[in-house]
Amino acid sequence: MDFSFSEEQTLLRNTIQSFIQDNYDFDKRQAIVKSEEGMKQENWKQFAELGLLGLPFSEEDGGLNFGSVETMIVAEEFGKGLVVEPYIQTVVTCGGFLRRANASIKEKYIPGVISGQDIWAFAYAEPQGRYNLNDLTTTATLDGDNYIINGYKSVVSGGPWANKFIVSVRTSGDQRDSDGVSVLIVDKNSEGLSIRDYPTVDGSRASELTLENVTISKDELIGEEGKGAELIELIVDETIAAICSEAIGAMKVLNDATVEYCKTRKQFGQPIGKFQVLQHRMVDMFMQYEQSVSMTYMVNLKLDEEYAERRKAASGAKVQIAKAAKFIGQSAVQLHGGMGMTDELNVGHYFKRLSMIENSYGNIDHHLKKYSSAE
Amino acid sequence: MDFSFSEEQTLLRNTIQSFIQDNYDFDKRQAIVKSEEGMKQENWKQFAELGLLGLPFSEEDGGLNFGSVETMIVAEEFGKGLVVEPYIQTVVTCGGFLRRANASIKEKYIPGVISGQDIWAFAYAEPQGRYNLNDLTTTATLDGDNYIINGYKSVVSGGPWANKFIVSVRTSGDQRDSDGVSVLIVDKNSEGLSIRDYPTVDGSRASELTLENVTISKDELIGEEGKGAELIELIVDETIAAICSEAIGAMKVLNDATVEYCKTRKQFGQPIGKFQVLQHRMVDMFMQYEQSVSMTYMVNLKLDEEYAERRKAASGAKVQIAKAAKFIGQSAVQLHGGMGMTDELNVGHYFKRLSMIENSYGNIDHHLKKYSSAE
Amino acid sequence: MDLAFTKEDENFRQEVKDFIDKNFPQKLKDIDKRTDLTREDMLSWHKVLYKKGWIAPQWPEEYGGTGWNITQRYIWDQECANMGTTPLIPFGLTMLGPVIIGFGNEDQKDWVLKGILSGNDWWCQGYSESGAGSDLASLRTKAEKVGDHYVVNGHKTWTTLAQFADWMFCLVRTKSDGKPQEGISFLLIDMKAEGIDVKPIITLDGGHEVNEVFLEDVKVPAENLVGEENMGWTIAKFLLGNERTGIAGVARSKKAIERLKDIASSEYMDGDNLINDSDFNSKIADLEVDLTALEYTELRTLAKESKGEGPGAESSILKIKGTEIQQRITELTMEAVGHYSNPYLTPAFERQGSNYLTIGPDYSHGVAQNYFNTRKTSIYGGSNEIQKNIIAKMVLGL
Amino acid sequence: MDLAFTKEDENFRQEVKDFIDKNFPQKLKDIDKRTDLTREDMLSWHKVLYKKGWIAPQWPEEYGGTGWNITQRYIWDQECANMGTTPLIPFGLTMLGPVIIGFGNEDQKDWVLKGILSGNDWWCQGYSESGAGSDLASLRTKAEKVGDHYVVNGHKTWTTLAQFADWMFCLVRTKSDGKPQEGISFLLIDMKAEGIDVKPIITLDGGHEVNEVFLEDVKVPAENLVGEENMGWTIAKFLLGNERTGIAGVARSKKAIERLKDIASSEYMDGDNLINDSDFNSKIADLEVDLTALEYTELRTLAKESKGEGPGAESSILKIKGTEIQQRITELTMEAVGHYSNPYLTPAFERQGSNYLTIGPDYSHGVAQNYFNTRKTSIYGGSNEIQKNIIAKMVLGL
Repeated sequence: MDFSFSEEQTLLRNTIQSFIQDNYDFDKRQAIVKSEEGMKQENWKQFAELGLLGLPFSEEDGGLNFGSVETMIVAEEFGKGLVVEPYIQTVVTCGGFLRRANASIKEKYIPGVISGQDIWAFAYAEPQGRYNLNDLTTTATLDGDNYIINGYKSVVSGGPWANKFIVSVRTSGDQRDSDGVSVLIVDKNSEGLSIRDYPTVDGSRASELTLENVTISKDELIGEEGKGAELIELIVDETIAAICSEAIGAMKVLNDATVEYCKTRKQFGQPIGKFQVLQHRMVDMFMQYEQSVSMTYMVNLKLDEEYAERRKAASGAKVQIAKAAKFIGQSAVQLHGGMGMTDELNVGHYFKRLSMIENSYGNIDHHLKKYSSAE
Repeated sequence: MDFSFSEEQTLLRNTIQSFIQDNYDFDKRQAIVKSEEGMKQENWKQFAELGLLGLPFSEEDGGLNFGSVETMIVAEEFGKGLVVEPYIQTVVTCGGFLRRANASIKEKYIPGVISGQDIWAFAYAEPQGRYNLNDLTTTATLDGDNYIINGYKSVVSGGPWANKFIVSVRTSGDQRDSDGVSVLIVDKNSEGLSIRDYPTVDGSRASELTLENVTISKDELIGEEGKGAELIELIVDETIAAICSEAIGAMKVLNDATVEYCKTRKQFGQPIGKFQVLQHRMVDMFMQYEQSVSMTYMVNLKLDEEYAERRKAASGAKVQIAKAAKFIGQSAVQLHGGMGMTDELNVGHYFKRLSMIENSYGNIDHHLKKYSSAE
Repeated sequence: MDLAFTKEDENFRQEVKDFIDKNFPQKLKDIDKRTDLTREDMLSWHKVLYKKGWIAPQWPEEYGGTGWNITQRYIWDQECANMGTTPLIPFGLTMLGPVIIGFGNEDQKDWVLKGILSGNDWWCQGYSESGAGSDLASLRTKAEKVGDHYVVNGHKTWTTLAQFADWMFCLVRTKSDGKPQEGISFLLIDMKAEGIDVKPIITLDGGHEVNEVFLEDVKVPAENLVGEENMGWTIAKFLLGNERTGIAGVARSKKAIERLKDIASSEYMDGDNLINDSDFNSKIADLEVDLTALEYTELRTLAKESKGEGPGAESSILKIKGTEIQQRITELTMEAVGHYSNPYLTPAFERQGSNYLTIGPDYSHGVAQNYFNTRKTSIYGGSNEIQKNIIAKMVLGL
Repeated sequence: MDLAFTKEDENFRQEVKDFIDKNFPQKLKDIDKRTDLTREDMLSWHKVLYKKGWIAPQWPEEYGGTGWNITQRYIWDQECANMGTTPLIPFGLTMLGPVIIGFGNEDQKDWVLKGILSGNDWWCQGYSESGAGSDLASLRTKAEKVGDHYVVNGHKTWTTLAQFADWMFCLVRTKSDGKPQEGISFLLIDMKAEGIDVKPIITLDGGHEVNEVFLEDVKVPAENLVGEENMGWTIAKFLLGNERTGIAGVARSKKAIERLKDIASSEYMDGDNLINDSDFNSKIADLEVDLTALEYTELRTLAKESKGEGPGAESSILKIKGTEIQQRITELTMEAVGHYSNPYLTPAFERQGSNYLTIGPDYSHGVAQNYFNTRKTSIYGGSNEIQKNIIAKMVLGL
């Protein structure tokens, strides 16, 4: 067992920190969020230049062949800057699918990810499905060499920026069967695909996708037809690990800001940080953060374990992070008083991002149930 | 709406308070608990003399015809004194059955309750049944003019002191059907009834009852055969109301003792009650108490409402009281520090009683479920 | 002790229901709740109630109150919440009114109360300053007596709905030596006076509810002083006590839980409705129990009050529990709508040409914003930590 | 970063398992856990480990430690908990040992450490006084230097297992002017010395674990002073830091959760096993997640320590979270057994002629007492409130 970072990893962290410092202070971030596009293409180019977009891909595929610890470092530092560019969506989630696809798909698509040419989004959620990844009414039927897709996908994170989608569909079986789930690549310009974009409360963007007889070649299938459920669950767990990493970055900023604020803000003739009740609240925030860091390390180190162990790691981490996100977010606002309620201060924006992380890819109840059923 | 007590009710409260003051300070209470018998017959006689044992019975039956508010007052004050004599078991619970029985049972048994001659206990729980009142494997079958009872009843509160038992049995139906539940009176000396007595952690006594071909006359049936479930639920709700009343009495003592202790106990050069964290903890205890008082008033005033309203009142009150009992009990011990852990101080004994109240007649989860199913 | 409603109570309830049913402005029913209401919209229901004489149930009858007993007031609140009437603006009715009745002179009683009752005067509250959040006594906005005027200079913040206000009741410092509490006065300031500048503060949910108010050499006639000079602290505390009672919001929280249940009955989880999930259900039940307890705690407080006791520091309980419950409702509602808490759908977005109302189910719109916005309730009106300090000191004697 | 166990680690785990399996005293396996253990019972496993050289994994190798790395220590703790070995008495091994290694002279290192390792000397801790709970510095037990002796007078309380102890390490006041922290010394006192009187304190669960120790003119040789006179405060703080690390009890809490799950699998609710109830299950899962997080927090702390950093104030987290989890386990276990948490079944009760073991299921015996007893963990060893003060000051700089 070893909890230390290699020199290479520390270098990677420093690189991201410099990027944030130079390009992502709070004012710059807000300008990006409020811009027409909602992200900054220049940043995406810089990610490509820094090699970040190739992080998890094998050297054979043109990537750096880094593991989950490196992804954790990137996501954690992005979390500190509240970065909105869809790194996790494109590289971790969709990249996770692509690097496990067959040779021709890899060859066709991975270079575009690494170069920064393509942005990807994962369309999995459906209105009736909640957090059940297999609850799908979107169907694909094979017609000669093509799949014909019909259905509706909701709240596709990063959708407005994506030119490629990975879509989970049902190719057979009943609405919630794990058998019969398949994974397809759909181009943004496909006929029959209509997309409605909108901003999200945490400063990002998302889309609703309607698919009406969208026709794609059967070569765009990732994995085996009908056997996509396992793959999806694995990649969602990898995504959860990355989101948890992002969350601990955001929590760290909120905790530090709160302690700092309480040391300077005076009421009743002394810094409010001298009031014992607020001190203990900040200690509780600190403990929640430390426990979250522990679970985040753990899940990132256990992604390759056998199913039950990975399941418990991912669901356990998501539960801890969600609880901490709520507690730290709410407490930071409360301790900042009126200032914490304003749009002007960064605190509320970290709180909003953490609030969305709380429920993303399954809320506390969902993951407690998954945790206990994974024996 | 009116939340004030009548003069008569205030007089009743004063009477009980005098009794506690004279006969039930903590040392006297501990002497009773540690005595061979575990209760004091003399106190029981005094209850009879004060008319308390006849409180809820109609004047026709020789009682005072008082309502639930008077019972609440008695139970609350008994709670302040941690009274162990089985008043609720005999008068509220078993008395509740008796006063709803037919004329001949009333005539036969109520005078013995009012005079203090008989002590009663309600044997309803079974090892597999948990808090489901209808989950019964104890059976009674009619054989001519007699019921023959076979089964096992667990943790019968006040059992060692009782000479009469009211027993819930199954006369037909499946193990958890509400149809087929009946209520029978069983004398302590019945052949085939074996009783094993033991102390309980809160200073009371209880018994295990084994019934092997216990034969009683069918005249000992309360209500209609097979239709006992509704009656039992009603009387358990009345019992819950009384136990909640007892609990708010105990909570009041704990809260007052804690505030008092924190005002006098010094650490780091000042009374520990000056530490803001402990102040807010005591404020939380106070709020839990006030919320509990509110729910206790409410349930006692709603016992005669239609089913759904009574159900929500009783289950809601039990949930609030259980939460408050846990929080106040644990906090009182914590704030008393090492002293709170000792057998010598009264605090631990109130904590223990409140801990048992938490789960008696159903714990929080049980009553949350009952609450939401009562639409 | 008795919870029963009398025949008269039931008649009263019917009268209230009928009245609301017939008179609640149609336009308010139609207005999309997600759109910001105009000043006139906000006042339309007020004016109906004024005409009926039901605008100030909490005031003594002689000043325009209704003369209702606590049961009637309870019924009124219940039915208003049940029928979803728009909340009234509290600054005049709940806050300033009782202050003027208790501390104002005859002249003030005349014009101020009339203006509040009729809805002609919209009041806002000039309490908080950026250097003085929960620590009101450290305020620095200064009023200097010059002839028959006060000249006010300073800066107020978190001033709710100041953008609509005609008048502001304002705490100002009239003496700078001695204990900080001793040099405070209570002034009524015309918002149209020269030197007043109102700047919006946008809150984290994107809404414009609160403002900064800058005062530069604002001339305020001396007769606009309420009570004596330097007795403002007493008035301020009296006012805060009143503010807390209303804040419990029991009836509206009940309604919000009903809405939450409706949502949970529409949402799906693993093929069943969310409302049938035991974990979710237990959380709702737990919340309902807490709210019921608060309801009876409030009734007990009102009953005491109606006998001339209080509102003492016990009303701080109502503030703490009331806001905690409101916050938990918004939290659970956000949880209930799942993925559809994410979209940030605003009228501005619609103006860009997209019909946002068709994204996600109707009930999901604005739930996240509402959750974010409701975090304020444990901060404003004396933070919940301050309320606990008050209980510790005033009730527990610590 | 890496969580993998090496081949050597796995070999070590097997060795540990085999050793425990073969050498854990049969008598301890047979002893009914609900019976008070005798002094000899408590020491029997200690003596086996001493013989093997595995008694003090946390000590440096030169003083009798095992030289294990943190992974091996983790494996050792895990397997001891898995196989249900009796906990070792911590006063010598965990508390005093490191103090003597860090502050003792050569002579003390010799006799004290030997006595601890062999189990010949049973130590108890003379810290708390009735006037000084969490506020250690205010202690009043006095030691006066008279020739080559100290004469000690005073009163210690909450002294765990003093009834079995041969020796007590004791904080005494050797100077009464100046700051209270400055006049404290650390003495080793022979419990057989004249003037020592041990009186039991019965706790609310009915058990006898803690005691009062009265000291009247107790003569203590001057060579039993550890470190310098008046530097006891430094030593005391060092010791408390060590005490906190062990207190997390992760491996044993894991075992206790396994037991809780077994109970929930045996208990019934509405015809199904309690373990299948979603609400109950979620509570267990929640607890397991919290414990897993604590496990990794402890590992991170140990990893830091092994690099010579800490144990800093971070170890207070281990104490707070560890005890909270222990308390919640006992709470849920009591909840799981339902009605059968009520019986108060003790050996004394059995001696009265009733076979208490036949009342309720085996696993229900003592669960309520255990719940009551475990409340102590958030009070002793520096209350959890004090731990939070330490973190606020030392880590957050507040």
